Amino acid sequence: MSIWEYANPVKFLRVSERVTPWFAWGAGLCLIVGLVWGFFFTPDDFRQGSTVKIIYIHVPSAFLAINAWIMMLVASLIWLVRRHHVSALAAKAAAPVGLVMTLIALFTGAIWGQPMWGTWWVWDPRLTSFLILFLFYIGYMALWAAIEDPDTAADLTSVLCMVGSVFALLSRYAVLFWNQGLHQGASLSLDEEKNVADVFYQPLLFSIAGFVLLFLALVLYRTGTEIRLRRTRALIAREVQHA
Amino acid sequence: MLSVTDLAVARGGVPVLSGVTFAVERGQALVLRGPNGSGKTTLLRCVAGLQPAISGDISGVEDQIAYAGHSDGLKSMLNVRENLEFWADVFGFKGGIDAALDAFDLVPLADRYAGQLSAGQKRRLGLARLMVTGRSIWILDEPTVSLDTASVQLFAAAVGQHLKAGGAAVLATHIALGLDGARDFDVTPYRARLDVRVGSSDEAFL
Amino acid sequence: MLSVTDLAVARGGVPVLSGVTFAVERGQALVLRGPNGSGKTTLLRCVAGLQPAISGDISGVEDQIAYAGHSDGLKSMLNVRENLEFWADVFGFKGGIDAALDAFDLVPLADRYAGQLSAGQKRRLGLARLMVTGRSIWILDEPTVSLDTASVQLFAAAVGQHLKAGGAAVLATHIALGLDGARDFDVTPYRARLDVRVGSSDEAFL
Amino acid sequence: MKALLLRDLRLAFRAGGGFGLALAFFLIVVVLVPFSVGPQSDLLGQIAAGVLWLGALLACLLSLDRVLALDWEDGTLDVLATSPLPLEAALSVKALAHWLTTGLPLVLAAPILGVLLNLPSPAFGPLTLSLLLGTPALSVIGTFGAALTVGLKRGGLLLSMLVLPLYVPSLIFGAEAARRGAEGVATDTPLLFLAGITAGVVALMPFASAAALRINLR
Amino acid sequence: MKALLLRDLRLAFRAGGGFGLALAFFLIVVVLVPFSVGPQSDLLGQIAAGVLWLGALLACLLSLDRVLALDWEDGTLDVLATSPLPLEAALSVKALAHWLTTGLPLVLAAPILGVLLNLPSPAFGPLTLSLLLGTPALSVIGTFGAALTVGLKRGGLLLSMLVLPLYVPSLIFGAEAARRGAEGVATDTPLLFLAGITAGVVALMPFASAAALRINLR
Amino acid sequence: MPDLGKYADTVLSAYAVTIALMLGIVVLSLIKGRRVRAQLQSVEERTKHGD
Ligand code: HEM
Ligand SMILES: Nc1ncnc2c1ncn2[C@@H]1O[C@H](COP(=O)(O)OP(=O)(O)OP(=O)(O)O)[C@@H](O)[C@H]1O
Ligand SMILES: Nc1ncnc2c1ncn2[C@@H]1O[C@H](COP(=O)(O)OP(=O)(O)OP(=O)(O)O)[C@@H](O)[C@H]1O
Ligand SMILES: [Mg+2]
Ligand SMILES: [Mg+2]
Repeated sequence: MSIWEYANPVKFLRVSERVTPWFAWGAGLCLIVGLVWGFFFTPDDFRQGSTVKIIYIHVPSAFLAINAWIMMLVASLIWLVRRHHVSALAAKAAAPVGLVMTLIALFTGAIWGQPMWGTWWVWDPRLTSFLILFLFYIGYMALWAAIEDPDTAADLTSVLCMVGSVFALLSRYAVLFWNQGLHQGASLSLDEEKNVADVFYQPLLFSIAGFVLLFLALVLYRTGTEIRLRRTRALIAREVQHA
Repeated sequence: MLSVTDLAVARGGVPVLSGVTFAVERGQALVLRGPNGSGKTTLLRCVAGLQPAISGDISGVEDQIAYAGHSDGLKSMLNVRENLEFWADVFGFKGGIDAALDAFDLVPLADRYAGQLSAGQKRRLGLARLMVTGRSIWILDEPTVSLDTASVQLFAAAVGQHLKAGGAAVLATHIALGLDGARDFDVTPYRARLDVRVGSSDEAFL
Repeated sequence: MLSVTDLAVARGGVPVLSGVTFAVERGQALVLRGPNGSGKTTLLRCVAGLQPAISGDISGVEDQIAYAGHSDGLKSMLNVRENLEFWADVFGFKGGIDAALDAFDLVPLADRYAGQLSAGQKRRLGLARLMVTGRSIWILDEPTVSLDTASVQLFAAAVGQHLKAGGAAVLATHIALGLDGARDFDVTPYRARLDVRVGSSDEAFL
Repeated sequence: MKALLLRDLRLAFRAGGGFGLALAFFLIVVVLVPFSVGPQSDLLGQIAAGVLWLGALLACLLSLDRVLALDWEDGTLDVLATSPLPLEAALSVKALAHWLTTGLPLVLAAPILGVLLNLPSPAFGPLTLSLLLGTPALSVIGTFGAALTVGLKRGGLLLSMLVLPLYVPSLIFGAEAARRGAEGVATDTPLLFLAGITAGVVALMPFASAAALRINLR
Repeated sequence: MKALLLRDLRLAFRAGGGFGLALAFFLIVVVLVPFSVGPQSDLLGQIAAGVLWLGALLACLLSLDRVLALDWEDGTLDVLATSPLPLEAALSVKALAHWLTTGLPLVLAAPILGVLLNLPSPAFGPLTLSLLLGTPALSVIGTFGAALTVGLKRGGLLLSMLVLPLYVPSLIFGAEAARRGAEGVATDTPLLFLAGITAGVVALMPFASAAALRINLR
Repeated sequence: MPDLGKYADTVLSAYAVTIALMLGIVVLSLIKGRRVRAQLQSVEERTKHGD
C-alpha cells in the first residue's frame, strides 16, 4: 500500500487518532527534560548571564516557525497536484500553530534583545524577515477565513502559499541588502568553534525535539478537527440538498 | 453539434444533478425545465465551461459557446452601442452590431448609458450581445427575466433566426417561449440521488 | 387606504409618467402593466417614498409601506432564518417568522446561508420578508422574477391572504398572476408627453 | 437599533466579515515605514507618533466602504429607509458598529506597534489616549463619507479622498498630543480639542449623513 | 486585447471611472505627513523619499479593487472566460491599463510632491527612475491579489493585506535607491534589483493570476 | 530555583510568554476539536443514510 492511502480522510482519522497521543506524550517528555535541564541545571553564559536560558525556547520556536511554513508549502503543492483533501486541510491546520511559533520567537527575541542590545526591537535583517513571515501567516489565514467554499479556499490559499514563498525569499535578500544586523549567525552549524558550548547545546536539542513533537501532535489533531468540520458540512449540505 | 453524456454536476461541493445526457443538433434548441433549485443554472455554467463537471463529458463546445447568465456583462458607464462594440471586438466578430440593435429594438436607446436603462431594457441589451459574438451555441440562463411580452417575442424571433442560421441554443426558463425547433428537457429526474457516488469533492468525507 | 392623485414622476431628471391617479382600498391589489421602460419601477419607488414625486400627491402611506424591489435586501452570510429575524426586529414585528418560512416553503432551507440559495430560492426569501414587516401596503416590483410556477402560486396565495387580512398591494409584473381582487392598471397612457410641463429638474433648462 | 447593531457585529465576525483586517493593515503599514525611510532607530523614534496616527487613520479609512456599500448593493438600505427606524439612528448605530470592530482594536494595538518604531516611552500614554478620543470621530465622519458615495460602484478611492480632508483636524490634534507626550510636555490642550471635535461630530454628523443617504436613495 | 485595453482606459476616464483619484489620494497622504510627524523641514527632508514611495504604493493599492471587481459583479469576467482571449493575456492587459491610469501618473507627480517635502535635490532623478521601474510590478502583483479576492464582497481590505507583503521587495529596493540618491551614493545596484523584480513579475505573475481567477470563476 | 541574577524578570517573562502562548494554542485546539466532534456526532445521528 502506498503512503497516499492515508490521504483518505477516514483512514487518516483512524491512524491519527492512534498516533497523536504518542507524539503528545513524547513532546511533553522532551520539553520537560529539555527545559528543566536547561533552566535549572545549566550555568549562566559569561557574556549573556542567565538570559542565555532563553535560547531553549527562542531557537526551537524560531526554527519551527520557519519550517511550519515550509511544511505548509509542501502540503499545498501536494493538494494542487494530487487533490488530496487531507493535505490541504493539514496546511490549514498548521498555519495557526506556525503563527504562534512565530509570535513566541518574536516575543522571546524581543525580551532577549532588551538586555542584550538595549532595545526591544531593532530592524535587524533576521528579525525583519521574521516579521514579514508573520505577515504572510496572517495573510494566509485571512484568505482561508474569507472564502466559504472549502475547495476554492484550498486552491486559492495554495496558490497564495506558493507565490508568497517566492516573495518571502525575495524579501529575505532585500532585507539583507537593506540593513546589516546584530543578530547571531547560525550557531547550530557543524563547525565546532563558532558553535554554542555543549552545556547549552544538549538541553537545546531536547527542547527542539520537544517543540517539533508538539508541533506534529498539534497539526495532526487540528487536521482531524478540520476533517470532521468538513464532513459535518458535507453531511448538512447533502441533507439540505435532498430535503 | 453539442452533446452531453452522463454528466454529473455539483454546486458548493454538493452533487446536484447526475446522469444528465442530451444532444443538441444544428437548428435545435433545448429548454431546461425544473423547479427552483433543481440545478439548471449549475448545469448551464458547467456546459459553458465556467465550472468543471465532476464526471461525464461534454463535446463540441470548444470556442462555440456564448453564455448569458443572471447578470449581463454590461458597463453602466458605456452606452448601448459601445457595450456591443466591445464584445464584438473581443469575440473578433465584424459588423452585425446594427443588426443586433435592431433585433432587440434598441436603436432608439443606442446612445443611452447602460446604467440608465430600465431592468427590461438592460436585459434586452444583454441578449443583443449574443448576436455579436458570432458563436454558434447560445447558453441562456433565464433570458426572459423582466422582459415584457413584446420583448419576449423579439427574443424568440432572435433565437429562431439563430437556429435557422444553423446555430443551437440551450436555455433555462420558467415561462413558455413558443419557439419552434425547441425541445423541453426536464432536469428533475436527474437530481443526484443519495446513493449515487459521483465523486464530488464532498464524497471523500461521506 | 392608498390614493395617488395626478402624480408625475421623473427618472434621472427625465419626466417618465405624469397625471397618474389611482386609489387602492383594503383587500385590493393593483397590478401595474406596461412595456419595458414605461416607468413602473419609477412609479413604485416614488409611491414607496424612496424618491420624491415632481408633482401630485400620495396619501395614506405613512409607515404603511413594505417595499420589495429588484434586489432583495438579503445578507448572504446570514442564514435564511437570521435574515427574517433581523427584518422582523427592525420593523418591530413579533413572531410570524415561521408562518413566513412556511408560506414560501423555506422551512427546509431555514439554516442555509442566503448566499447559497438558487436565484428562485433567494427571491422567495425576499418575498417572505414582506410577511414579517407587519406593514399593510405591499409595493412589489416584478416579484415573480425567476420563480417557477409552483412558487408563483405560493406568492399569489400569500398576497391573497394578505389582502383578506385587510392589506393592500401595488405590484408591477409582466406575467399573469391569477390574483382575485386584483385590478390591472396600464401605465402607458400616462407616459409623460414632451409638451407637459411637470417641473422636473431639467425643466429649468428647456 | 439593537437588532441592527447586533447584526452588523455578527456580520463583521462571520467569515469574510473582515474583522481584524484593519488591524492587520495597520500592522503592515507600520512595518513598511522602516523599509521606506530606513532602519535608523532614532529617526524612526522621531516620526513614530505621527506614523502610528496616520496608519490608524488609513486603516480606518480602508474599512469604511464596508459600512454602507454592502447594504446598498443588496437593497437593505432601501428597506431600512421604509422601516420605522429613523435613518439618523440607523447611521449612528452603523458608525458605532464600525468603531467597535475597527477603531477600538486599532487603539489597543497602537502601543504594541509603538515598540516596533521605538516610540519614546513617555509617549505611550498620550498616544493611546489620543487615539481613544479620536477614532470615534473617524468612524462617524467616515460614515458620512460612505453615505455620500454609496451609490457609486467601487467608490472606495473617492470615499478616501472626500474623507481624508475631514480627518485633518482630528489628525493634527491627535498627533500633536502624542508628540508632546514624547517630549514630555503637557498634552491636555490638544486632547481637549480632540475630545471637543469628537463630541461635536458624534452629535451632529449623523444628520448630515442621513441627509446625504436620502439623496442617494432617490 | 486592444479592445480590452481601450475599453478599460475609456472606462477609467469616464465619470466615476476614478482616473486621478489615486493621484489625489497620493497628494492628500503626502500633505497629511507634515501634519502627523510635525513641520520640521530637515526631518521631512530625511523621510521624504520614503514617504513618497510609500504614498505611491498605497495610492496604487487603493485603486486595485477596481481592476477586476467591477467586471466580476456585472458578469463581464464570465463572458471573458468563454471568449477567445486567453485569461493570461486579458489579465496582463488589465494590469497594463491599471498602470497607465494609476502608476504612470503617480510617477509623474512624485517629483512635484517631492518639493512639498523638500526632498534633497540630488534625489529627484533616482526617485522618479525607481518609481518608473517599480510601479509596473505593483500593478501586476496587485492584479494577482485582485484575482485572488475577486469573489469576495468588498474584498478591498483583504486585498491590501495580501498584496502589501508582496510589495516589500520592490519597496525596499525602490526606497533604498531614492535614499542613496539623496545621499549622492551610486544607485545602480538597487535599481538593477528593482528592474529585475519587475521583469520577473511581469513575465510570470499573469499565469498565477489567471490560475487564481479560473478557480474563482468556477 | 536557580539564581537568575539581574536578568531574572527577563528570563522569567520570556518563559511566561512562551508558556502562555503554547497553552493558548493547545487549549484552543482542544476546545474546537471537542466542539466539532460533538457537532459531527449530532449530525451523524440526524442523517442515518448508508455512508
Ligand atoms: C525579536 C527578536 C528576534 C527574532 C525575531 C529572532 C529570530 C531568530 C531566528 C529566525 C533564528 C533562527 C532559528 C533557526 O533558524 O534555527 C534565531 C536564532 C537565534 N537567536 Fe534570535 N531572534 C531575535 C532576537 C534574538 C536575541 C535578542 C538574541 C540574543 C542576543 C537572539 C539569539 C539567538 C540565537 C543564539 C539563535 C541561535 C542561532 C541559530 O541557531 O541560528 N535572538 N533567532
Ligand atoms: N453556493 C452554493 N452552495 C451550496 N449550494 C448551493 C449554492 N448555490 C446554489 N446551491 C444549491 O444548488 C442547487 C442548484 O442551484 P441552481 O442555481 O442551479 O438552481 P436553479 O435550477 O438555477 O434554480 P433557479 O430556477 O431558482 O435559478 C439549489 O438547491 C441551491 O440551493
Ligand atoms: N438612471 C436613469 N437615468 C435616466 N433615465 C433612466 C434611468 N433609469 C431608468 N431610466 C429610464 O426611465 C424610464 C423608466 O424606467 P423604469 O425602470 O421605471 O421602467 P420599468 O417600467 O420599470 O421598465 P421594466 O419593466 O423594464 O423594469 C425608462 O425609459 C428608462 O430608460
Ligand atoms: Mg438559476
Ligand atoms: Mg422595472
